[in-house]
Amino acid sequence: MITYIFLVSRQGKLRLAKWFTTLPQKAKDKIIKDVTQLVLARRTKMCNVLEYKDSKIIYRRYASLFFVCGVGSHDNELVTLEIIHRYVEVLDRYFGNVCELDLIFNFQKAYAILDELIIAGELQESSKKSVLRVVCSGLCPTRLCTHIFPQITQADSV
Amino acid sequence: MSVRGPRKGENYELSVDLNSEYRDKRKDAIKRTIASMTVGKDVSGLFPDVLKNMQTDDLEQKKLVYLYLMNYAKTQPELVILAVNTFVKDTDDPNPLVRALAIRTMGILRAEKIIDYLCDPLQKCLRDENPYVRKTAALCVAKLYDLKPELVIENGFLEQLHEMIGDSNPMVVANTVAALSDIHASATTASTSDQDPAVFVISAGTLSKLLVALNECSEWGRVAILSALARYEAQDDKESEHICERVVPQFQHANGSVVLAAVKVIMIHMRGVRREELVKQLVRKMAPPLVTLLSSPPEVQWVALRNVNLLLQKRPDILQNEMRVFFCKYNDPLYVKVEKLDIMVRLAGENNVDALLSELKEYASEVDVDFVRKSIKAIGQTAVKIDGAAERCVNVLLDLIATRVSYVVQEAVVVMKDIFRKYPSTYEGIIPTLCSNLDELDEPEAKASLIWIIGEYASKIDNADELLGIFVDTFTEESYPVQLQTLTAVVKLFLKKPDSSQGIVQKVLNTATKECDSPDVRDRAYIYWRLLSTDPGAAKSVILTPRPLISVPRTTVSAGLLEQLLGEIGSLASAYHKPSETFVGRGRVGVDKVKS
Amino acid sequence: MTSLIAILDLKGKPLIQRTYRDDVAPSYVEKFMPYILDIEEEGQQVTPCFSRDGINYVHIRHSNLYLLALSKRNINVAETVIFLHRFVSVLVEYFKELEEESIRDNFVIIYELMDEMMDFGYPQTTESKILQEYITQESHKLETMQVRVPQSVTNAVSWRTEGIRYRKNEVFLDVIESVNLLVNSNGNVVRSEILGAVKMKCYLSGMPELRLGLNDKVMFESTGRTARGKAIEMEDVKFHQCVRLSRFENDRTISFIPPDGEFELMSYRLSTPVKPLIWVEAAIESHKGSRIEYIVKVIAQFKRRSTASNVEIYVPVPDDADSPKFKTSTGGVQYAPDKSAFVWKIKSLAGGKEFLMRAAFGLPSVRGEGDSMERRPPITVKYEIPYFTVSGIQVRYLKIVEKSGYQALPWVRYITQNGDDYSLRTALEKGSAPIRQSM
Amino acid sequence: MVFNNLKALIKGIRACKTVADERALIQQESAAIRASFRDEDTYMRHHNIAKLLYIHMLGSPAHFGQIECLKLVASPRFADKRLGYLGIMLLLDENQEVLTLVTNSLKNDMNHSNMYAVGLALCTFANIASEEMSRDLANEVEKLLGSSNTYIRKKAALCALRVVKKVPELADHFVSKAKNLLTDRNHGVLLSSITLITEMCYLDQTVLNEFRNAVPLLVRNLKSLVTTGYSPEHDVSGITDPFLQVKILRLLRLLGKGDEQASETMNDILAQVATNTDSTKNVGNSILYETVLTVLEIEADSGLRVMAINILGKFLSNRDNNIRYVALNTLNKVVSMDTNAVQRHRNTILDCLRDGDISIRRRALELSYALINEQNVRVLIRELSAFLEVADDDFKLGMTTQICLAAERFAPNKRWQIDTVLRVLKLAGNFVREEVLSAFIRLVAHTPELQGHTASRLYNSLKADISQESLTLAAIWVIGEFSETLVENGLVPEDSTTTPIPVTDVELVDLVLSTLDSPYANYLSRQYVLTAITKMASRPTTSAAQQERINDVLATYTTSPELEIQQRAVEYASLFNLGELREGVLERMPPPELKATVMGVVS
Repeated sequence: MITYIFLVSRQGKLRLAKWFTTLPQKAKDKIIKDVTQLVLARRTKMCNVLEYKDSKIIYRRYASLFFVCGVGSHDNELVTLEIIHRYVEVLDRYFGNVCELDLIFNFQKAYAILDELIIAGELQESSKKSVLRVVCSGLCPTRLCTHIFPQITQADSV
Repeated sequence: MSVRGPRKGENYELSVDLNSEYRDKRKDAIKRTIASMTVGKDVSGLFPDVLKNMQTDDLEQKKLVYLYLMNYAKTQPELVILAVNTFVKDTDDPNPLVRALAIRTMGILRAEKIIDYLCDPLQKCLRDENPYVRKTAALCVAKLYDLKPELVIENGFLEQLHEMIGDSNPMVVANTVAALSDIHASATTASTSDQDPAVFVISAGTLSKLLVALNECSEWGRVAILSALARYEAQDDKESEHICERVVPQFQHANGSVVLAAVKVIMIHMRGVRREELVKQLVRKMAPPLVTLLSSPPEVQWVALRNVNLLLQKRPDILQNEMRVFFCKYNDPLYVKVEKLDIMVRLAGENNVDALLSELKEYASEVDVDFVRKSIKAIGQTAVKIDGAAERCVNVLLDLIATRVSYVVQEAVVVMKDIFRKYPSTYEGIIPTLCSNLDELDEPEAKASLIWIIGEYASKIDNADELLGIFVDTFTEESYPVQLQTLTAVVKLFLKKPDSSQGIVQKVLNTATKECDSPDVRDRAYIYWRLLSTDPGAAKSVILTPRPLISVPRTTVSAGLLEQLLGEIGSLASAYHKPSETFVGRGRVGVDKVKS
Repeated sequence: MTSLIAILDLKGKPLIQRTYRDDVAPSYVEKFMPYILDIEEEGQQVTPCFSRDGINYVHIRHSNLYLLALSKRNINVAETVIFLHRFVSVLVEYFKELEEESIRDNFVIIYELMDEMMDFGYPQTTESKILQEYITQESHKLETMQVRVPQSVTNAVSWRTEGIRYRKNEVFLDVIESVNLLVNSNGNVVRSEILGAVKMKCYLSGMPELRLGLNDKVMFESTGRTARGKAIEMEDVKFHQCVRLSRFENDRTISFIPPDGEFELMSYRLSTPVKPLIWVEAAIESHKGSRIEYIVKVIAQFKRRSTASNVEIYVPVPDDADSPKFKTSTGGVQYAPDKSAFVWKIKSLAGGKEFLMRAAFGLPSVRGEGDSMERRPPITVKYEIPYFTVSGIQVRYLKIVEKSGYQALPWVRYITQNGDDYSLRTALEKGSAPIRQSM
Repeated sequence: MVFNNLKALIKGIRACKTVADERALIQQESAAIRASFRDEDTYMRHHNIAKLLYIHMLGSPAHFGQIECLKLVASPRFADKRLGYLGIMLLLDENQEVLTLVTNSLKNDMNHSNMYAVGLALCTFANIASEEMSRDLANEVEKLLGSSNTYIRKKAALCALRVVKKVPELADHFVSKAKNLLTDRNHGVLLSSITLITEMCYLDQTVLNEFRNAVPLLVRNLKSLVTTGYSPEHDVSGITDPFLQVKILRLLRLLGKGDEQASETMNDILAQVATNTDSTKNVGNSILYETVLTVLEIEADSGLRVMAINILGKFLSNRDNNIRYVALNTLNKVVSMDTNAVQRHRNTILDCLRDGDISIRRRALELSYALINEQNVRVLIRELSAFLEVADDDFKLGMTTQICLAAERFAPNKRWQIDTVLRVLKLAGNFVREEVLSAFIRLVAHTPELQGHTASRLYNSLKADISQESLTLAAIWVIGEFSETLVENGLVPEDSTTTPIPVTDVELVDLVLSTLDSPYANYLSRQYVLTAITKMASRPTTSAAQQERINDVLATYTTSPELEIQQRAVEYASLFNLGELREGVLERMPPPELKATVMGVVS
């Protein structure tokens, strides 16, 4: 399973952090600090896997941001890269050519989107369309203003 | 959000601009090139384009091109040669700034090709009418030596440097001394024999020139000269005294490295001073500037504290009455606080121990775990050091144990074991309190300490066999220090109460010899076993023999090393408290390097 | 013998670096941060210098930057560390603030300075006034403006250029004493010291010879003269490099050719016990999970004819305190969450007076992680008392001789202020000293 | 300055020029937020929590917002509820007491009429539920597992996963429902329920056995994914739902392991996936990789197995570093079943030891340990020792351990084994485990014919270098134990043709004592030295003068504050008074019991 996922800028600034495992804040801070240091020092041609303590770090850079995932030592590194990419695709579709600033100013939305993709460290939905549909009806700002609750839309399709 | 590679042709654009017909555009392009270089991009490919801009009367542009050359000369040795002409020409420029810049830069290009062209201009610059050029040229000789020592020898540059010690300008003298010392050090490292290569031997004549220049030159020059003075071997005690007297005023210098360099010279040459009166005076004068160093930025303070620590190991009297200045400030960085603790204990005496204890108690209630532990350790050392204060220390420790904070309790137990070894039968009353914390202990040192206490006072602890039994049961899972103490404690218990502990002693000896991995623990167990089985009476006389009281050692390094480090005050070695062989080179040290 | 100097950001990324000797590869700079993380991980202190793999890493911190020097040899680390600090002060004088941004904006001039301040690993000129004479921020072209080496770079008098002219020749002397003090929670003064400094602003023509006379006890004793009034015993006197040290060593004469403009002529230290000029005590009552209350008293323990100005008393409060309520008859109180304290400011506090204030804060019901041991920072105080020196130091004369024979007037000011560590520890909760209620 | 909303705050923070300014601004804003909380203004609460969560991400404490998040969750506005749950997930975890107050809100919202509200509650539960909460809400989760709404079903499945992880015995609640979900047509539901089933199978053997009969169903599911053509909803670069494929493959692995029949059932589909999946892109490779892992673990037929190993071979020569990494990682598992298949790639693997990427290096190293056998032990250990000299410090502890373990297992002879360990001690003596050192001493004690040789080599090595801790300890112990042999026979030369070089008791004592004064001396080495010199003093080859010298050294340590040092010094010094008895007590130690070296954790 994915134990945590965080987004960090090239300057080492944290943009989002989600933990699927229970750790004291100090331990979380340390992991983010250490892993950021390791990831930022990697050169472009190196592989996207890093070993840190007893876990594996899968990361990928998109423009100025690094998407970093901590996974167990028996997890599939390659499919984790696809999960990261899937998240980026949804963000991109939602924000329309997403950039770092979008994620800074709308970090709650970035969390909400992540919550529709991954729960308890596991992927819950493989359809981009389903995620986007939920995210748009649940997050649409105009609806926030006009309705107390978004309209119930039956998300079943397949 | 897609992965975008670096813009293609960035270097190409630069290359176009570097060749622009407009001078401003070219200069701007050089700046951009340097900016790229600064952020770590590879712009070595622009070498020929940048080089074209070297011939200019814009000094800033010239500096930028030189800067570029310094960075990439090594990767483009073939092209560097194209720059030689301009360099040589620049060493003839009417402006001394340009002459110095050229000779300074040439010296660090480190390209074989250019070195041969360096000697002539260097020759000239060493004799330049302008001292700024001369002082730059002096260091350039050391640079050349680093590259190709034989060229320095062949061209007689060494002799020339020796002459320049008598230069009328103190800055030139200082750089000359620095250059000679640098060459001397390189030659010493390179030489295969143990003999001093005698590159920079300081004669009595040189000495007096140095002493004159010392008072006139800049702060950094003083450091260089003082370092050279430290190497001088005085002829007799008169000369030692003379040097000390001439150097002592440097204590008043505002630059801390001048002060420490002066301290070094004094510590070395004081060895030759026979007048007790003068020695006392020197030591007395040393204290105030050392204390003042504690008002420096924390990093400087730390270096000073490390050196003060060494000085106190040799001469505890230097700062006798100054303990309070070492009290920790709330905002001191931890590395400073830790050093101060050690020094405070060194300075502790009957007269100031109350103030010290009250401070240590305060520190022991702070947040940082490491500092708290070290403070408790310091309380223990104070107790061992000052008999009259032991009881007050023990009371403070009892207060701390009552907090029941795990690491505080454990450290206090460790410390109590030392107090018992200094005052064997004084504090037995608190043993039950200590034993009641047995379950809380999870650190090897704390466990080992409590086990030792139980073994030592076995005859007074009714359930000693029960308590020790816990550790015998888990023997193989414990760390070696705990195993060792368990072993000894059980044997002691057996010698004191043979009837009730036959079984437990057999068990521990069996486990230690059969199941224990460590050869050291096994050896210990066999020694006990053999003793007990051949002659129990002898065993008693060996194992229960009265131990001398422990004492806190005055030095933390061997006597020989201490002398060596005192001769290197201000250096990395004296900051680390380790001989330079341990951190210079590959860190492999042969036994012949050990100073005892 | 520094091989390389680099400036790094807090993440360990090099912003600019300069190699002075070839024996250490620049790539070692990138190892600095990982090593620091390793050391922290091992639970050890990161000291200003450490050695790894045959390379010595010497560093200082300046706000959110690291300044790092690397070497392979057993260098004079005192010199290196002080040089790094000097490098910082030069950069600060050039750019006002030394931050990542100012480094990126000024890399050309920083390279120039690095080239001029150190050669082959040996410190050279580090006086920013001198450097500013020939390394300027405007670009210069040789043909239009001849930049020359200021003679002072290599002169015996390296701190002053010849040919300075002023229409009015004046000297201003400021004698500033800073008091450092540590008071224990039981109200005892644990440590105190006075750090004095004589600062000068010199606007004098030519190459003047100056001589400064103080009521220095040692000098009076050595010359056999008796002082009119009190003489003081300075413990450690430090001088600007312009002062002739051997002369001072011989007969305690302070003689010098001053640099032009502003500089610190000398500093001294006295560790004679000082009565706290401004005394503060606080009674603290804390109800965990709901509120915390303070009663603070300040007493001006100096003569009635003096007045302290800009008194600021910083009383620490828990990081997560909220809804401050203050009550005081004098001055103003503010909550300063960025310092985890409240500040009681009194514009002017006359000698002999005393005042009380009360403060109350709410505390959240939920406690933060790792709050089991509470930090107890001390109360700190800032103040200035003009026309007064604690030590009693006095300028007896300042003689100015220049060959052109002009007359110059010296002006003298005295001031006493808090040092950078004027702190009073607070007691553990209940044990704090009771305060007489008078509000 | 107080900022009205999140956007203003973020702008304010971004405008800060220095870290210090930023910190001050954040602390002031935090204080303002704390004060504002006291006002109980529901409208401001939303803004305050949003700001606080941002501040929290920047590393500042936010515990005082926990209760406020609970209040938001209770709000009738959906936006408040959503932010409240986000706050709860970010600020709370299962170890905090405040969490118990959340249970009721979760229960209410799980029964909410709005599916998004239910979704929020489920998401929160699945991410942070504690053991207690899992027990309290297991029934709700079970109920929702049967919801008609796929959005709720898939989330409920992952809530069930959380419950099972926290309280394994509650798995019974979900087994039958989960089985039904396997026929669900929604990919999200399938994905989540397979995850749940995998976890339950992993936790409980009986559940696993029960799910073996689901293999055909899973195979069908996988087959339909592989064979359906382009399906836009689930397509990733031409492959249909790789995420689900990987999940199914993983569950199949668990079910096929140790079960011939189940393995037989999945044989064909695995072969089909292995042959037909496009290996030009990462997506395809992620599936191939998972397939290989499954094939290697189940009772696959040999043809399939060869196919899997061939895929790994291709992976190893791939230019993509990720694929190479994965190959090195997986080949480690193959070594034990088919050494030759891996040995074929030996040179490629050894080349990877010098790769610029530490991840690749680390995997290659692990793999090269596994490659060592009787035939190649000399060559490989030579390679590894050469690498040990240049390796990062991080690697050294693992390397010294593995080299010595391999030497113990595969040594052609004792002499080679001793020399190998000696070389390790010299090259990286500061990175050696206690167990390795003990094993070496054990080896020496049981090899009487080489004790002279070993002692001589250690004597010379220590003389040349006292900086390597384990070398020092080994040398001190061996010289202490065998000083007689050295003095009587001299130093055994490296090559057997030359004559031994004489060595005196003085030289031995000199060497051992010099380690006491060395800057590398520590508590442990001092312990070793005291015992060693005491042993030496009792041997007939040590002169009276040297015995006296040793006695003096012992005396100086009798006041040592180091506990064990003082104890030893005092005991050993008094042994000197015992005459002949002393010699008996200190005679050669019996060799330790022979056993294989066992390591705690090997890394």
